[in-house]
Amino acid sequence: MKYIESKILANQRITDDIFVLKVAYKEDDVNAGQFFMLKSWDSELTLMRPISVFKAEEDALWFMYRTVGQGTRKMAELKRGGRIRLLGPCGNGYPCGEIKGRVAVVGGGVGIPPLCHTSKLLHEQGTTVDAYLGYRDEPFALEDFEPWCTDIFVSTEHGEEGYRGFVTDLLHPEQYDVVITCGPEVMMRKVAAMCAEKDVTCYCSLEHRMACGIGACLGCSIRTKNGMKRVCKDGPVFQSTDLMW
Amino acid sequence: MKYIESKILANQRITDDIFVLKVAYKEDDVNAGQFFMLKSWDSELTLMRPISVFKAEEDALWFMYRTVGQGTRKMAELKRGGRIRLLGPCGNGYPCGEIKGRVAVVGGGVGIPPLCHTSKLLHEQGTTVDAYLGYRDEPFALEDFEPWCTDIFVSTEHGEEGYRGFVTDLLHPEQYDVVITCGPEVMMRKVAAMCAEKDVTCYCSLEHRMACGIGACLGCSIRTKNGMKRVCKDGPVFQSTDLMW
Amino acid sequence: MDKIVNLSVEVAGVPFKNPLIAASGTFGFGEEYNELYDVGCLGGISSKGLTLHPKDGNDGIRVWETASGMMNSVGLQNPGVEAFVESGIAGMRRFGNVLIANMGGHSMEDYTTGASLLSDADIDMLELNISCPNVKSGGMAFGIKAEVAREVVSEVRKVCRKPLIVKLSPNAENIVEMALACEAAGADALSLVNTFQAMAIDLHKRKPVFNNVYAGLSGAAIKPIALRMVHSVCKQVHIPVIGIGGIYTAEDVLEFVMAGAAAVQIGTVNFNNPLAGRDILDALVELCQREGIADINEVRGIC
Amino acid sequence: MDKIVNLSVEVAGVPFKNPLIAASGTFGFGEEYNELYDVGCLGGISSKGLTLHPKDGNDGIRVWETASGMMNSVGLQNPGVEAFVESGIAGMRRFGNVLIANMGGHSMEDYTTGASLLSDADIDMLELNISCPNVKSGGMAFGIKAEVAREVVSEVRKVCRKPLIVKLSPNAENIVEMALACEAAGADALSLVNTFQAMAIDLHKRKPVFNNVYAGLSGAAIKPIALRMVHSVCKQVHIPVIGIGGIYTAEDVLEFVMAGAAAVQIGTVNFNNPLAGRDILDALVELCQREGIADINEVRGIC
Ligand SMILES: Cc1cc2nc3c(=O)[nH]c(=O)nc-3n(C[C@H](O)[C@H](O)[C@H](O)COP(=O)(O)OP(=O)(O)OC[C@H]3O[C@@H](n4cnc5c(N)ncnc54)[C@H](O)[C@@H]3O)c2cc1C
Ligand SMILES: Cc1cc2nc3c(=O)[nH]c(=O)nc-3n(C[C@H](O)[C@H](O)[C@H](O)COP(=O)(O)OP(=O)(O)OC[C@H]3O[C@@H](n4cnc5c(N)ncnc54)[C@H](O)[C@@H]3O)c2cc1C
Ligand SMILES: Cc1cc2nc3c(=O)[nH]c(=O)nc-3n(C[C@H](O)[C@H](O)[C@H](O)COP(=O)(O)O)c2cc1C
Ligand SMILES: Cc1cc2nc3c(=O)[nH]c(=O)nc-3n(C[C@H](O)[C@H](O)[C@H](O)COP(=O)(O)O)c2cc1C
Ligand code: FES
Ligand code: FES
Repeated sequence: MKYIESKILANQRITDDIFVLKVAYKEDDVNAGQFFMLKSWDSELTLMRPISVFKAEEDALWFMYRTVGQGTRKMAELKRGGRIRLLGPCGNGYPCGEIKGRVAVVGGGVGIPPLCHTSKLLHEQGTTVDAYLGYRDEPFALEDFEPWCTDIFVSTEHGEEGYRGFVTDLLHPEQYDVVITCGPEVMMRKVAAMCAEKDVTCYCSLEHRMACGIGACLGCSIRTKNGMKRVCKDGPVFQSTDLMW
Repeated sequence: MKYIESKILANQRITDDIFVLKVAYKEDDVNAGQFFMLKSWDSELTLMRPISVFKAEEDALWFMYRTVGQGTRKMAELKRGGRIRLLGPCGNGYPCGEIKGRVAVVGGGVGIPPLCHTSKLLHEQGTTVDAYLGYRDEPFALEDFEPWCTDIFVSTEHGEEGYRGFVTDLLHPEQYDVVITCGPEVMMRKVAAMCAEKDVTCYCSLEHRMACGIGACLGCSIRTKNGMKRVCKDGPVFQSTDLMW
Repeated sequence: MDKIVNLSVEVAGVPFKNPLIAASGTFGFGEEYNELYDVGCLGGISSKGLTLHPKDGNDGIRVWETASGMMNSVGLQNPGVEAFVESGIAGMRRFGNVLIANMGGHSMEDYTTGASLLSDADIDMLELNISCPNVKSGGMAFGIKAEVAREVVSEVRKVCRKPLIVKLSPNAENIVEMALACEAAGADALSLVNTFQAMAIDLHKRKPVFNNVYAGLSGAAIKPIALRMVHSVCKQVHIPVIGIGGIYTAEDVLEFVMAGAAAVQIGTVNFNNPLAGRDILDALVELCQREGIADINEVRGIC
Repeated sequence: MDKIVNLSVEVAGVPFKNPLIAASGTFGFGEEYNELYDVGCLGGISSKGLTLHPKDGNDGIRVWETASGMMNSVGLQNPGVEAFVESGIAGMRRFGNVLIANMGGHSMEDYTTGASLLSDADIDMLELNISCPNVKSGGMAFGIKAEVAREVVSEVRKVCRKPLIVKLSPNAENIVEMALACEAAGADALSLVNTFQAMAIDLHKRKPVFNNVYAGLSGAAIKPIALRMVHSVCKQVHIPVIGIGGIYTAEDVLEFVMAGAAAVQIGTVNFNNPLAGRDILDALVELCQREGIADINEVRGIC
């Protein structure tokens, strides 16, 4: 884990409120599901913002984020050539090495981007990956999943594209050995319940407000069946059966 | 007086820490010695910053500022095409209309820029103006004074250009009907004392920390021989004989 | 079509067309800001803090910027109650909104004489500042200990024939006890908070920035503490509370109302945005529409 | 050549190589930040707040950003004194700087038993937190009224065989009285301030952000108030004071020292810049050189 200042290679709006940020990065490997704490300000904002790795290349990292508040709006103003600070890679990530057989990745909203990097790593280790991607309206990042996924199922809330409704309607966990999910809590709970019913291993990537991002402040602790866990350090990925939803 | 958002036409560094900012401005006339409250942030900084008018054209205003702290450093980052907010014109300014005969403008540091607009207005009403400009090291804005001044005397602290020492050494108040001064307090006191000795009318433009800039908060009040006065509204220009230095 | 939102509120029997009041000391007597927009659009204006006798205020630096806030040590510079009655009120009246006279004092006599004079004048409400931390003697003391405050409020109550707002200091030993004491002593409403006693040092000069060493902190920085104080006071008293402290946005206004405030005052934000009063008001209407609030009184105290 | 600057200070007989201490609760037991830089460069580290028995802390949202600050409601999640003694201390020891065990409590017995256990352990100083505002019962109460604090400090003093720092809450009714009471009760040093009790509301959910409604405010926002409190306490007590509250820069450090602080703690800034400890230290050396300060002890209390 390092704290570095890095150069912005690109920062583009891809839908109404979704942006893709590409930064120079020559450090060690990034695991599936890991994230970075980002900041593009000095102390105007107090805290850094956790954003998952969307894609990792040899010399660059990609993030995909939705502008929801002050921090992400400031990030949206960044220009190519500018600088940003990164702390990471943070968190445990998905245990790709242990995952065998067929995998479904199930994402919703800005839970989708981290599943792209995950799909790639799984694909590279020879795992078959299907993607189930649920969007509010306009899909994004679909082409980024294509190289790594066998099938891609898309849903939008009002049927703008793909299935109209929730992406969980399309999922049949029994077709998979492992299901990996990231997105709104209600979605992940639903996925976890479906997996539990069919006795399929399910990993969830949680979101929680964070201060330090590295396990020092206990600002992101949650209660699990194995005691209190820090989402930033012990997570963000947890096996669904450990969670106490 | 208005509070408006305006377009930045230019923002250039002219010496190590002096910048010139040009903004679009189509409002009423600006008096000599008036200033604007500027801000190029939302609420990251609480207060707007008072900056004097350096030059006023039909469609544009010019400011010249030194980067000394957070606010001016943020201003220095502004780019052509960006936006800035302006409140003004603020303050009383020099009573040019009442000024007759020969005038000396005596400026030091960033007290120099407002004297440029003042010299122009005086020149345009037919007054003869000499400029006495004291710099720390590198002179700036000299060419801007040239059209309006008969003689320009320059000093730098270490003799990099012009006279070596203080600009007050060059001034002979008795040669003028009115002396107008703006700059560091020690300089203005010296000028005022020299004028008092020779019974020459002297106007000083004061600096004081400001909050509202329009006379409402009494954050900039000073004690004068005529009672408490607000630098932002009753000043910034005061006749030296009113001051209680 | 945009739904109509009712923003009108009542404080101690006085109707306000909306809950936004310009805070004392940040808005003069309204005149200067009225050059920028019609300040009559605000629910009310609390005058620059008056004292019985005219005051010059403090020497030296009076305002200083801090992280998301500012400090001030104006020291109650004002023309005195009499001059205000004679020549200040008329100007404020013409705005057509609620006219609140804010008054501080150095002694019990100052307070009672001033309140009595103002009671005869054409003001709508009296806001008693028992909290200004800038005046070396007096001032501060009244707002720290509940027993002392109870005494001054009781005395003022006797002579005051206008709705009486008591403005509390966050430096009070116990803000809830203070509020209860003022309520018991006859306050018709409370306003809180005034500025927090704070300090700034000029590193290079190696000395305090302010001649008085300490000065009052205001602005967004203090909002979370102010909100807590307003919330805890609202849970205990039965008179209306005017929320003050770092209110910069329509969201802030609504949060204070949800915490229980009957109305709010905006101070420091006027310096950040001289059109703040008007802008926050416009934003408040939109915010209520977005949040499905037809009447701001609906959400008062729901937190 | 750059002049050598002496930054070493002493607090209650304990030598610190520099006045920078990581603040309790923001730095864990040092381990995580040590992955980013050698935290042994700091003068000392104050451990995550311990309690006699392990604690899970609070449910719900625990951290929330505010203007130039943040609020927290961690609720003293910690492994308990015993686990700390058995497996926490060794890790902290290896950094080679001053090891401060921070301890809170819910009852007199918790405090005395904990202090006694820690006195037998390999720690350099005990920091008694009588101020954590996050635990519903106890916690808060000890830090508000001077008489209550005097009692708990006296009892702890009897069993504590390490230099005893008492950490004060800014929510104390009277910070100077509180400081004097703790000094009289036997504290070897004071540290202040802890977080300010504050509130945040989630407008859309129409309810408080934190399950406990109130939470603690820290960060740059509170610095001016913290500086005032440190200054006023330093003027009155004769024991060393560790300044805390919104210290983000070397300039801030020097201001607190000028206000009288023997050392300082940095908390929230670690989240803004995970290398803050190292960066502020480097900047402090440069700042002292620029300001012509050969020994930081020269400027202590000059304001
Ligand atoms: C491990 C992890 C990975 C994430 N990955 C992504 C991603 O790849 N793309 C993306 O768009 N978003 C992601 N998020 C959510 C993202 O961190 C928040 O949207 C962002 O912090 C909001 O900041 P803001 O300043 O714009 O919003 P504000 O609401 O102004 O933020 C205020 C505070 O709340 C925190 N916050 C707000 N929303 C959230 C949230 N949902 N989760 C955690 N903290 C929050 C912020 O960090 C900040 O401290 C991730 C969150 C976590 C915990
Ligand atoms: C009427 C008037 C006209 C001015 N005209 C010019 C000009 O034309 N060019 C120029 O370079 N400077 C001018 N100044 C000074 C300029 O306002 C300050 O340098 C600037 O506000 C510093 O802001 P900062 O954020 O960079 O510094 P900081 O030190 O970070 O400022 C912190 C606070 O101090 C205030 N402040 C700091 N220095 C001064 C100062 N010398 N006078 C008043 N307030 C100060 C700021 O407004 C702010 O509130 C003028 C000042 C006044 C009062
Ligand atoms: C420059 C200034 C002057 C003030 N003068 C007074 C005053 O005269 N009387 C008073 O009761 N409060 C005074 N206050 C306090 C404000 O009315 C308000 O209570 C405080 O600033 C907190 O609100 P804010 O954070 O919105 O500014 C003053 C505040 C400032 C910033
Ligand atoms: C997340 C967090 C957890 C904290 N936990 C503790 C604690 O366990 N014990 C304690 O004495 N203070 C605790 N504090 C208070 C800090 O040590 C410090 O006193 C306070 O944050 C003010 O300093 P700052 O503004 O530099 O953060 C905590 C603060 C934060 C932000
Ligand atoms: S954010 Fe600090 S421990 Fe997770
Ligand atoms: S700055 Fe407010 S009165 Fe001058």
